[in-house]
Amino acid sequence: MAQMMYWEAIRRAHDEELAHDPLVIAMGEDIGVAGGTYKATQGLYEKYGPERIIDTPISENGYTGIGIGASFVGVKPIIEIMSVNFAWLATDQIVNTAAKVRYMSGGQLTAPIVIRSPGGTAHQLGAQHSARMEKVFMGIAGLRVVTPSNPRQAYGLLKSAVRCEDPVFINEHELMYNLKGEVPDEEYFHPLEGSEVARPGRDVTLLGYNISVHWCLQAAEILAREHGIEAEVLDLYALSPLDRAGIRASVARTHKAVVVEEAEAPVGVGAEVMAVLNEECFFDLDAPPRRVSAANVPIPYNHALEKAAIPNARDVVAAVLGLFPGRNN
Amino acid sequence: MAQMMYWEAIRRAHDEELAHDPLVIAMGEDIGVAGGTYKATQGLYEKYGPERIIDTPISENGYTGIGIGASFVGVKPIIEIMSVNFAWLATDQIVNTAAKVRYMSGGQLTAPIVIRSPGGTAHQLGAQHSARMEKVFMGIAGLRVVTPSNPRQAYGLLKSAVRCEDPVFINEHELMYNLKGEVPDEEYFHPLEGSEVARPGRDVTLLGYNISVHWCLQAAEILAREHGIEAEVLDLYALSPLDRAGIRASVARTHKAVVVEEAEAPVGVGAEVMAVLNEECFFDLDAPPRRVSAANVPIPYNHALEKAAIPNARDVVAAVLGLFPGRNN
Amino acid sequence: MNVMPGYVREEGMSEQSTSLLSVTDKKRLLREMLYARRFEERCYEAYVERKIGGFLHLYSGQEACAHGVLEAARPGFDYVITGYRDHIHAIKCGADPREVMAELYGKETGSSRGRGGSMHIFDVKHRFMGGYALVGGPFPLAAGIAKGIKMKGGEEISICFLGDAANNQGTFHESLNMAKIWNLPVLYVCENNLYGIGTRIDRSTAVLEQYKRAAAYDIPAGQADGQDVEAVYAAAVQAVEHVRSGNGPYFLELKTYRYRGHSMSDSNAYRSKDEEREWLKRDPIQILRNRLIDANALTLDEFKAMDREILDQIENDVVKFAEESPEPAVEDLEKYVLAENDPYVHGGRQ
Amino acid sequence: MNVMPGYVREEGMSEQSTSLLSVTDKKRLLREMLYARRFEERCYEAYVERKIGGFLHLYSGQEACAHGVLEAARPGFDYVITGYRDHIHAIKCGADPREVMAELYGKETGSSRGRGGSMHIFDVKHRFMGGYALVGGPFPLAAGIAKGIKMKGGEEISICFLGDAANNQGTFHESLNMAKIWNLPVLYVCENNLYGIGTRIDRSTAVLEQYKRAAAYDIPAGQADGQDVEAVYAAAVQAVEHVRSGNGPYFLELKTYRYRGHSMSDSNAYRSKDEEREWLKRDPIQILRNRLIDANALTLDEFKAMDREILDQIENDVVKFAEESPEPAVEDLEKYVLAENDPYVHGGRQ
Ligand SMILES: Cc1ncc(C[n+]2csc(CCOP(=O)(O)OP(=O)(O)O)c2C)c(N)n1
Ligand SMILES: Cc1ncc(C[n+]2csc(CCOP(=O)(O)OP(=O)(O)O)c2C)c(N)n1
Ligand SMILES: [Mg+2]
Ligand SMILES: [Mg+2]
Repeated sequence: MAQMMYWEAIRRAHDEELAHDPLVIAMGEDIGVAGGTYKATQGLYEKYGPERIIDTPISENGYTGIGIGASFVGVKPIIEIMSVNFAWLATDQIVNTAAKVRYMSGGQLTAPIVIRSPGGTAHQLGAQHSARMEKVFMGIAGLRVVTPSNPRQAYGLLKSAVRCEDPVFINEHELMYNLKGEVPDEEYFHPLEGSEVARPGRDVTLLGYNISVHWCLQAAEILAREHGIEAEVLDLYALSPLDRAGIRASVARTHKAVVVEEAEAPVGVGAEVMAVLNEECFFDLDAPPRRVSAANVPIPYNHALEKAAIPNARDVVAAVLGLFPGRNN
Repeated sequence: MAQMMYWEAIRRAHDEELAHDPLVIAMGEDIGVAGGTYKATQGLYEKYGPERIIDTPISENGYTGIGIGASFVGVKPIIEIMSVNFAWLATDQIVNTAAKVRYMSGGQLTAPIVIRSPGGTAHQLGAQHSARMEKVFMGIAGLRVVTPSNPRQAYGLLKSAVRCEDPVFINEHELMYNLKGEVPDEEYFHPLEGSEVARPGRDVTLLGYNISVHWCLQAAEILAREHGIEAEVLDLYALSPLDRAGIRASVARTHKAVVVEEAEAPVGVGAEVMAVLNEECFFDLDAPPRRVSAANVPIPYNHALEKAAIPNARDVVAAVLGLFPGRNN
Repeated sequence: MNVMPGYVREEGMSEQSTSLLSVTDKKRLLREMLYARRFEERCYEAYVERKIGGFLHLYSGQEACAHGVLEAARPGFDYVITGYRDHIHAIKCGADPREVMAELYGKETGSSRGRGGSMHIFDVKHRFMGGYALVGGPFPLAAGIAKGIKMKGGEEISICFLGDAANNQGTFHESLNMAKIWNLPVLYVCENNLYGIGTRIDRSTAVLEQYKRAAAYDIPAGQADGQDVEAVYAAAVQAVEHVRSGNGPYFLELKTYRYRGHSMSDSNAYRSKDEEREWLKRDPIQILRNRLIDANALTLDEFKAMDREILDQIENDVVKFAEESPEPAVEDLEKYVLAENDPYVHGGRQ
Repeated sequence: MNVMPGYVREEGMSEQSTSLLSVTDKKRLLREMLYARRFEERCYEAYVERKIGGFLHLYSGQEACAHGVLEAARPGFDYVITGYRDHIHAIKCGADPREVMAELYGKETGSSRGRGGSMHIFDVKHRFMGGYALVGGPFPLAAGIAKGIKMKGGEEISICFLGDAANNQGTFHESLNMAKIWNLPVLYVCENNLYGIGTRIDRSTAVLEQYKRAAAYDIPAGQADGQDVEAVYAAAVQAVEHVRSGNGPYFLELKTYRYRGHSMSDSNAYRSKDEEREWLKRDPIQILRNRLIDANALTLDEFKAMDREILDQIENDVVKFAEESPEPAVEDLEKYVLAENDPYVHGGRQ
């Protein structure tokens, strides 16, 4: 197994899928000649040419709609939206067309597009470049939403998303493109549904996704080392549909749950997971599940404020300790 | 107290606010000469003229942005988006500008706009005209979201929203414009925060908002009549910020909760309310809270399918009975 | 600003060509347009009888547009997409009128299996790629289909029909720009009926001649009398030829008028009876009928017989089919949300 | 398609007028532009030293645009709005450079109290209505401000500066159309620097001369050499006069070039050193300086002294202020999300 960076894994998935099917294309702002803001398409313009690696104008709703239209006739577009904050502009086509066309055509048409976009708070990018949208897309019937926490998932989820007949939104993260990890040498398709136990444990379940999986893992280390608490970390790489069975199975063992999200709390992933916990395993819980979320603010530029706005491993530890009143120290 | 229809109440609020402040304007598609799709601005074009009652082109992001820009210099725009499904097109300006400008300018600028839009499933309007967005706007820091369940609220919430310095999204409903109810004769400003007990009860709390308040009230009738269960109906007219204290107070008394929403469940109002219940009164609950939601589908055109997709009072009754195993009959 | 209630020939408008269509073709077109009119008017009745629900947008008055353009194209082969006023475009592409009517009735036999309704007719086997309810939504979709055609190397073109008011949506601007820079085989047809719901074009739009807006994207454009199917046809022949030959997008404006309200809930109060009367004088069916009669290619009796036959067919075949078809099963509510049994959902293992 | 690396006078471009500005004005403008250059280059250093975070977009090379246009307007009285490349527009409107620098340092004394950063400079007291990071976002905001001006009956105009690539966003189309039909006092200034990040204009845009796109909205437009502040000024005088006199919107294209990468993370690999060299020959500061020297209105020594004085001021006043200012208090994290104590939140009772 090779070590590779998150961006390299995404680039590899692009490359393999482009080579595999001449109807796979990539499109987005500065993905071609410039190689992509986060290098996800580096070198592919030279390899596959301008008809397949398409630099778009700054027209998010337009080019997303063009990708969707092309997908109606067999093209498999991988659409990059440079920052998820710009994806608001394309929600009309994503939500009103891609998510609904299969249903409203009675199954005749589908929009097998992939939309990749980094979301989340990076380094002081300010309010208009630091927000997240996974909770928005998760709430839309007809869309799949996945979000890789490591290079293996980044590679395998993109591969499966390209092949899948449904529109898939892939939520990446600015801060994770340089993350290193193992990726299988052989071709690998990651499931678009389910969850993964990133660390087994028996005392509490930490539910994370994308970057927050890492905070959960760090928190689990601290909890084990400093508090003797063995936390299980469940990686919810699929946000829609959510893995209700996986969540139930873990919490049925641990009886406690903390869900960790980078976004502000209202109607977020945390809220949905808490609702699922109530529906699936209320009587298994021996303490109220908690959510660790961002402050409910637009993200500030100042570095200290920015850090204060976003949760971290220590916040997760604190939330867990709140569930173990005896061990608060 | 006069009886008036929901649309008349909205129209009255427009009229009074337009008369009160020459910088109040209304804008939207067909709101002027044509009087508004749901008559919310009927007759106002004739009264206040084209500079203040503005028929816009079909340019949702553009005219919403124009309203926001005007609000920067003292104008108070009431922006109608004909159907909330079209509001996806304007989310860029609503989310990226209106919600964030106060924060990112360090408090120098604010966007005191009102956006009114009907959302929800009416009569067979199909997938692209039947969706809801309150859960989307609720998740955005910097926006207020309110949603009137009756003419009094429709009148008073719009009045307060116009005067308030924050951007306010008002979620109306196609099916409710002809609803009749009492509205105070004197001027009335409804609070933009809080909740109202629409029906007191001691056995279970039904949490609804907008149209689902009515399903809750019908369900409460049935429950009282047929099952001897006294349900309290809590009207969450303010969705953001949510009235955590009001929710806690009611459920602390009833120990049971069912939240009812017209939208599909994932990351919805129901999820958020369940999260709040877990955070505020987990140990008060003697049964898992439940959510009654739409099927997780784009809304079908066929009438029977459409009805099956959307919850109703009987679904609420069934959910409540699930919490009272003895009285299932 | 004065929007002419009657038709005025504008600079840039194509000359009508009488020689292009054979008499047989013209008679067939007359029948098709009459059929379209009768179909729409029957929908009106069914709506009043509450057999049809939702929003219903009728095409009466605009028949020459879809028919003239698609006559010049290859319906069933070329891809067609449009907005919510979509029944007739679908039928001209080859959709079975019975299935279209059944869709309006919300039946399982409908074009979209009763899930779509009037605004969402789809008939993908005839390459009618759908009616969409978001104004401006089809602009990029049509360009995308054209991108697909180009990649696959086919002879098809992509044709997008939308209204005048749709041109103020940002997607118009974005799509035309991309269609041009990527040289996509897409024909944009603007059916300029002077209104977007109740808002007259001069109150929403800075430049009234819609074909002029294409210049901002260096896209060649033309304009034709949308009430004269032969004029539309002549202009469309050039337009289609341009696009099919690989010259990139083309924009064709057709000046037309809808007789009925925007949708069934519209009172038409925003326009004058005079204006309506003026336009009725230029009825596309009458224009063609009279021309055929004047040329001794048709008698009034023949026309009336044609009409009776159409009415009969619509009533006893089309409507009957819709009435008698079954509703979708409520158990199927959750069908068609996502693909069924897609192996990649589970990592590619079948 | 061949985008000229050097500047070429285009049809429609305003003639440069030498008589409009006094020598005193020109010398002040030279100082302001030099100040702008030094300010931006000092930001560059501070970024490399990690004193400034986030995205940083510098204005070097484009100074004549903001200065020429705003010299013709009334900074501090007219409303100005722009994108993320906003420091210099803010300063020319009257913002204190110390506060702008403090903003970049994320300090409580910054223009936006450290909450905004480089892309979100605001100075509302000087009617600088902000820098926005969503490309195309300011188009409608500027029209909206103009709507407010019009309603209040003031003499102000609204000025929107954006780049060439922004013109492909749907908001451009929507906003210009509405600005025209509502006759709003808004001046759109397009700083055409030939690139949107790494994408050259001919790869994203069907019509290269941006001023021509205004015709689609019947908006009068002009074009000027964006490297020559006097040419910009002359064109802007006409543009501002048009707008301020109640004639509605105007569109002014300025041909310019940015010397640095799009932002600090950009390698500039997509363009040639030759092209960059060609443009450096037309440096706006050098052009004006040489013209003043040629006219014996300035000596090279005076210019050098001016430069030293500016460098000193930036270092010992501006940067010092930023360095020494306090950070925002972390307890204030949730300030400025919503209005404080708004009585209507509770139904109007204070
Ligand atoms: C995005 C969006 N905005 C608004 C509407 C409401 N609406 C439906 S049709 C229409 C007018 C469209 O006029 P035009 O494009 O001229 O087409 P016509 O109906 O005249 O054929 C409007 C405003 C919509 N369906 N979608
Ligand atoms: C809506 C949106 N899409 C994309 C981006 C990313 N982006 C930032 S600047 C830029 C290029 C803008 O170019 P131009 O308008 O010419 O201005 P310039 O930077 O050249 O001054 C892009 C694509 C963004 N910030 N917002
Ligand atoms: Mg129209
Ligand atoms: Mg540029």
